[in-house]
Amino acid sequence: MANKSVSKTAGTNKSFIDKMGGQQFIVLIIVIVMFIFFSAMSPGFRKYTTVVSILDYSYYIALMAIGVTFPLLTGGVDLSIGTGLICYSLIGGLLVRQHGMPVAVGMLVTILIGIVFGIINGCLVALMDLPPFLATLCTCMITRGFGAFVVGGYGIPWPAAGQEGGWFRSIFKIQMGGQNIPIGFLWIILLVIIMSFVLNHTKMGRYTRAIGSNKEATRLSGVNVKFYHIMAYVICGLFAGLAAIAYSAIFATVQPGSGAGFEMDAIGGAIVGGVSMSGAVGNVTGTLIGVFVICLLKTGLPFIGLTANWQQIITGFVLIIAVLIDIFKRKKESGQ
Amino acid sequence: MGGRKVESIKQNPLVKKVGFNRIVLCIVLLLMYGLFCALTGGDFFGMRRILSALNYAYFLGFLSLAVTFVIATGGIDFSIGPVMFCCALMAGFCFTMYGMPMPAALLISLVIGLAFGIFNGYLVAYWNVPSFITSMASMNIAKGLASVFTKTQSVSWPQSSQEGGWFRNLVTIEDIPVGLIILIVIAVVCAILLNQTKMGRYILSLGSNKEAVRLSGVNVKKWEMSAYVVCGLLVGIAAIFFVGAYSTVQPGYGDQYNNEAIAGCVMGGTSMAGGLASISGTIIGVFIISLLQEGIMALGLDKNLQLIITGIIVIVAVFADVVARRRKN
Amino acid sequence: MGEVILTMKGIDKSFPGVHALDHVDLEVRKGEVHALMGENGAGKSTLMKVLTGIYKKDSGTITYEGKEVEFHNTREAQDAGVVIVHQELNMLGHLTVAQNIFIGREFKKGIRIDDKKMNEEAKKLFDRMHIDIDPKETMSKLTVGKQQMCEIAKAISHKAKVIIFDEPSAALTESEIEELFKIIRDLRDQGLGIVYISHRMDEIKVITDRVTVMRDGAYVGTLITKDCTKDDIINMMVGRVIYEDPKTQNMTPKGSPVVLKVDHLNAGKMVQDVSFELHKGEVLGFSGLMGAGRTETMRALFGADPIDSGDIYINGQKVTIKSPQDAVKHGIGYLSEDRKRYGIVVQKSVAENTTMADLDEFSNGPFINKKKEKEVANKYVESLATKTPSVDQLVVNLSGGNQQKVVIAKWLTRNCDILIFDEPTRGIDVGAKNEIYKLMNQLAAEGKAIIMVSSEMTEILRMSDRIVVMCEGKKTGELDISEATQENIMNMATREIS
Amino acid sequence: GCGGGDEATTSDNGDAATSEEDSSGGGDYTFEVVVKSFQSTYWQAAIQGIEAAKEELGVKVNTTGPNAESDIADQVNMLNNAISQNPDGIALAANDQNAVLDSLQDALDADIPVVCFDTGVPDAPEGSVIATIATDNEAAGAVAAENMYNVIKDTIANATEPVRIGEVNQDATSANISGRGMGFINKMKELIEADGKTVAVIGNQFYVDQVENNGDEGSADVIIEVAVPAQTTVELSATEASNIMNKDDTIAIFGSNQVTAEGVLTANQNLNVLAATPDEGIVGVGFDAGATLKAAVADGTLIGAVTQAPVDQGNLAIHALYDYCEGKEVSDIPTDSYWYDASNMEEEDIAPNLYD
Ligand SMILES: Nc1ncnc2c1ncn2[C@@H]1O[C@H](COP(=O)(O)OP(=O)(O)OP(=O)(O)O)[C@@H](O)[C@H]1O
Ligand SMILES: Nc1ncnc2c1ncn2[C@@H]1O[C@H](COP(=O)(O)OP(=O)(O)OP(=O)(O)O)[C@@H](O)[C@H]1O
Ligand SMILES: [Mg+2]
Ligand SMILES: [Mg+2]
Repeated sequence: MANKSVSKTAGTNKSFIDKMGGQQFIVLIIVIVMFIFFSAMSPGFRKYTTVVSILDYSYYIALMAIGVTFPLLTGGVDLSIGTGLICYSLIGGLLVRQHGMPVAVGMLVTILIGIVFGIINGCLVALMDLPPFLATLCTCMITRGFGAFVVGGYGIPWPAAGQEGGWFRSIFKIQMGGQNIPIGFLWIILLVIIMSFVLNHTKMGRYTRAIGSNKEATRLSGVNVKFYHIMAYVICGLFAGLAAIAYSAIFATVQPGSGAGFEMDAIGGAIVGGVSMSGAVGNVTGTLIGVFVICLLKTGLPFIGLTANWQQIITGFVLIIAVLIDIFKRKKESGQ
Repeated sequence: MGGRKVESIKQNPLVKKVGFNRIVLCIVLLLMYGLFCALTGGDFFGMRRILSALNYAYFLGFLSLAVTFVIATGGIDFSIGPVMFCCALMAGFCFTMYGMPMPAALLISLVIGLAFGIFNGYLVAYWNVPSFITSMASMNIAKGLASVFTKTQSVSWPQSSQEGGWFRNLVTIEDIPVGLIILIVIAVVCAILLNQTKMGRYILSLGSNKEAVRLSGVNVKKWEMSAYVVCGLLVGIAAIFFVGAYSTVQPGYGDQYNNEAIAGCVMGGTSMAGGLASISGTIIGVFIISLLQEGIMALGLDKNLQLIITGIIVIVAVFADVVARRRKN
Repeated sequence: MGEVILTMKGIDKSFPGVHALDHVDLEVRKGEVHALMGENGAGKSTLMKVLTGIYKKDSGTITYEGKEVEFHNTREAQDAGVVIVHQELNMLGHLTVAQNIFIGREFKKGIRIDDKKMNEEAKKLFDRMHIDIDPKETMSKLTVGKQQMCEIAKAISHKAKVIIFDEPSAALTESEIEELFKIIRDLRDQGLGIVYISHRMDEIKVITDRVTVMRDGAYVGTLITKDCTKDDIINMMVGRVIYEDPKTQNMTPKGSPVVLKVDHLNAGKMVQDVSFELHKGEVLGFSGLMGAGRTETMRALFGADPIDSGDIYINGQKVTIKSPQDAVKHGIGYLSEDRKRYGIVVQKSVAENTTMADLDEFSNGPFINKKKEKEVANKYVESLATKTPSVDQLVVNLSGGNQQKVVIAKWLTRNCDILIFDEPTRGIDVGAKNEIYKLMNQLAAEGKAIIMVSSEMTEILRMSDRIVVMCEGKKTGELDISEATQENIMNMATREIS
Repeated sequence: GCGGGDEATTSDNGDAATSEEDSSGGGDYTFEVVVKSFQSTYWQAAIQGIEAAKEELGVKVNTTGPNAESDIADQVNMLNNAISQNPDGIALAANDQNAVLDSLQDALDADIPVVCFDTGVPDAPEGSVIATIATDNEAAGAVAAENMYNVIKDTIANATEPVRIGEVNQDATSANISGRGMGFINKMKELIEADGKTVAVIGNQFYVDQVENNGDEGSADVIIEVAVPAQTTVELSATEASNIMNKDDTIAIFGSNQVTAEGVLTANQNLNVLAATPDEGIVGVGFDAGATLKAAVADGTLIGAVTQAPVDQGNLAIHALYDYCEGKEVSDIPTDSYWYDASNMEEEDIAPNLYD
């Protein structure tokens, strides 16, 4: 995919900042419209608890999406985050459940394995020159198999709230006066701010974009392209590890063999939020907004009385429409 | 003009024709078979195992062929698995619930596949929606549509002895692998389509540089869409062979086959960047995957190992290709 | 000229099927501008890529500042003071100008990149070069010429001792070239060694001190520029003298019919109210500065970009052209200026590219007649003297000039009546240029109508029967060749700007 | 016997071949077990039972299963593979009743006896399945309904506005789940109607269509809402549960297997609505066990749950195969399901079936 982006020489007469800001804005409006629509349609949706539910289920997707923004910006992709998430969580959970390790150690291991697979992906792509789609498709299969293999195929429940070690669930949600406070959302916002900074004001971010814009030119400029290319995947792996913890904290049991398809939600969110599949264009704030479109569809549609199956159909169409709006907008712009 | 010394690359004509990569894959395939025979103490030897492995190879083969066309244009299709299930579910439901005759059901499967192909192709080619998004959308739509249509029921196609069960003869008659013959015939048709016809030439060329082909006065939209249409039709065929071998499909699934189908295709030398595709490679790749799946099971090993090993083999195969190309340059 | 700073001796390099460099020598001194000349595919770029560590040499030695060196990547070369401005633009379209210039060596404030300081430094650099570019502008929004200037600014900003310019002028306007020469002289006076690659003979005489000529990957010789003539150099490059004078009179047969009439064409802001006529057997030159909108006009005419208003008549018939397909159907062929992006399909063979526009002619029903395809491809490889091991070679492996020939072959195969050549000889050496000129003349004589867009004045004067001049999207003049001079064309080309 | 076979699950094929020859002499049998998957701990418990039987009888057992219960094709492959090992018998928990029919015919042709456990295969070729050892799922669902009704009976009787009872079923395809789901619905409907109220069942079409004399949603006193997630995943089950539990008129909810019951608990982590009585919140009932569920029952979050007897089932399946090989008569065995709550979890006949 990356080679499609090379040599975007003169001729594109619009600023990419405009374009990106533009799409973010459109998507933000879509989120708001959807929210108003669902609220109008369903009394259940208007409740505080619903908002908390949507947030709850959005954490792991949001974390994956923030991470995968980096490979996307290099013009690559990481398809292994979904099955990876389950794999990391299974292994971390296994240590806690079967080997009696403290939850903190389990969490650390979860993140570390995420980073290890990030390094593997990065090496496959940057050192061995495999197409990112393909390399991560393979690690997708490998993590899916590996996680299930290590735990012997059994589902792993992380400690429940109230149990020994259950404290980690309150990283994402604390109770105060009988109400749940979704503090996980604050973490997400914090991470988005940090990653925005990394992307826009550090070498790491600069080179990530540069690689997506023109890898060869970046290399010829004397940048250690391999290192930074690997790092994009490492960040993605790190965030997949964090997502694994969010997932374990929100849901009771982690089932091996699941997780395929999570990456679609995350990547779809990023793209809807304005990240370009051909690299260099996009931002983590956009990604976050895009993720909310996906999550609203996933958690919002059931509230207006649609069965799960209609949800899927509608999700499909909304995805296309979100992208089409952007395409038509751009067409109109360039037509002038 | 000066007489530049132009050395042509010396290569065995056979190797050149078939491709080094594919020869290696064939050897891998044979070695794997030998290895499994040895490890299982000869139990693996014989038709029964091969037939069983072939069951898996049929539908996967058609899926892989299907996605080869899309990948050749530089696109990607993650909806093949779910669409295959959607075809099988809706067509099967027409047969079991609405009492349609079997030929009509088979036709419906193809038509649904085709419809998704047209849908994907139209969005990608005419409206410039990234193929990743289109396929993600049609994956959701296929799952949802099938669930709504069948009321989330799984659908079982008739057994050989039941009415309409004759369609299983497409897969095997007694111990004759009819499906293999059909797969090979269709693969040959695909190969001709890709290498000998205008359509194939344009598909591969636009996969490599779409703008240049457009400026040559070619209707690139039509040809790009045609790749997705062929893909859809092949997915419809895959659905028939899936139920021919495994009878039952369940709504809401199918994505588990995407990766294996794409893996088979890429293992055989089709480039994810587009412009480069090999049908024979795809078929060999699919055989490797299905043999692996059968072999792992025969050894009594974990199914998960198959995923891991497939992943590693694809990485090695593609890396070998990368190295070979690097050495050339 | 000072002491020797860089010596390359017996450099050898092979690609599969091509012996690109055959024991080539090169010596660069401090304070000189050293021209590297040779036909397309002679190996100039390859030699420079070997020097800067992009390719690994097979054998030979490189001595730099008295020590034998081997750079493994551009970073090492840069750090040692050897910098290259590449033939193909190497820019990051999504980043700003300043970010491009300082990529890989950003100023930092803690872990933060100091974008402010980078912008200031870039501004200083541009001021020194007397060019007006906003460092905060996104790179892809600049014209090709300005992008090229940024590349040069980037090279200068390194503390370089040797700078290599690989065809820097190909994308620059006359005035920009003037600026460039000033900069180069400045650098030379500071004692830098400069390698200058170009196909433009005039420039060589103006700017360089010595010339090294290569032919077919081999070293031919080195000359002192002021002691030799243009012909000497060309002779060394191609082994024979070829030089032709400008056309002096319109060669179009009297009363030949109008095949193409463009009436008040508007397309976007770069094509405003353009009208012209094209006769059978005529070569119509389109002159103007870069960004004058010539390419846009041709793309609109060809259906590659949408037309806002205006009419197109072919052989007196009004036609609608909405896509390149329509244009090709009406017998128009378009040779784009950016062959990498719009001309060739790099992953396909020479033969496959040759028949791309006319595949129907080579098919029986849906099937392609590959034998016929190869025959025709071979015919054009011969008649255009394309350097390729065989017609099965992938186009990606050909040198720039030879790629251009493949694109020409594509349109010749299609046998179009109206041919648009947009910068047909950009980056093509004299020998090959001559072949292409001959071909164009021959085609015109056969009764084809040709539009030739070119930024090279000599080319316009030599080839055109009539000349249309454009400036800022508008047609500013039309001249018969008999009345055309460099001066009055430049006048029209800058009419609105000044 | 082959002694303490710790490694039974990985017994290699060389041994299998020899034991086959021995088997004519009696005693040393090899059995293949194909389970639905290993995803939920339910199967861990079943395998415990199998292991116990294996040690007790001194037979060899190979256990396999696909990655997920939805991988029907994989399971068919595994079953075919098991048949081609030519074991003395096969114990099967089929993911799909129809997909395995051809394979069962093959087993019959190869004279390999098959025992179905956990799930029956009603249309199996005559003679291929020698015994079915499974829970009566309709009855199990009914048990859940009865126990739930005891708690919510008064609320329903006193309600002026319609009230809602939720049911989350993992799918509409497997006989177990649909049996349980319908068992619950039918029993609940029967109980409510016996008390003179009207019932409407809404939601998933498959379940709604099976209800006889379904009431009208607009006028019914009690609405039973059936939700089925698009896929059998934890997060989608939780979403469906959340949706029902978020409605103001919901008084009770039933998750009909481990995954969906955990979905109910996940939703509750956020909503905090589960309670012991309808006055305080929503009454939750689960199915199966597992650490999470057990904890929830123990602390009263769920008023209780129904558990099957996976350990017994696994054990009995192997015993049935053994008996058959020894020439004894075998027949179908319906295994029990038990209602458990905080008060009886420690009891002797319940505790062993409450796997983690
Ligand atoms: N990566 C490569 N692989 C194979 N052949 C190559 C490669 N790069 C260059 N060549 C060949 O080496 C020869 C020298 O090419 P090079 O680009 O150095 O020519 P050049 O003198 O710069 O020509 P031009 O004036 O057209 O830029 C050509 O025949 C070209 O086809
Ligand atoms: N004012 C402008 N704003 C943005 N882009 C411009 C502007 N002027 C020119 N360009 C771009 O610069 C490139 C050169 O312009 P164009 O091709 O129209 O000029 P031309 O007369 O054909 O010159 P040449 O063929 O020598 O490049 C084009 O791709 C055009 O889109
Ligand atoms: Mg060159
Ligand atoms: Mg131009």
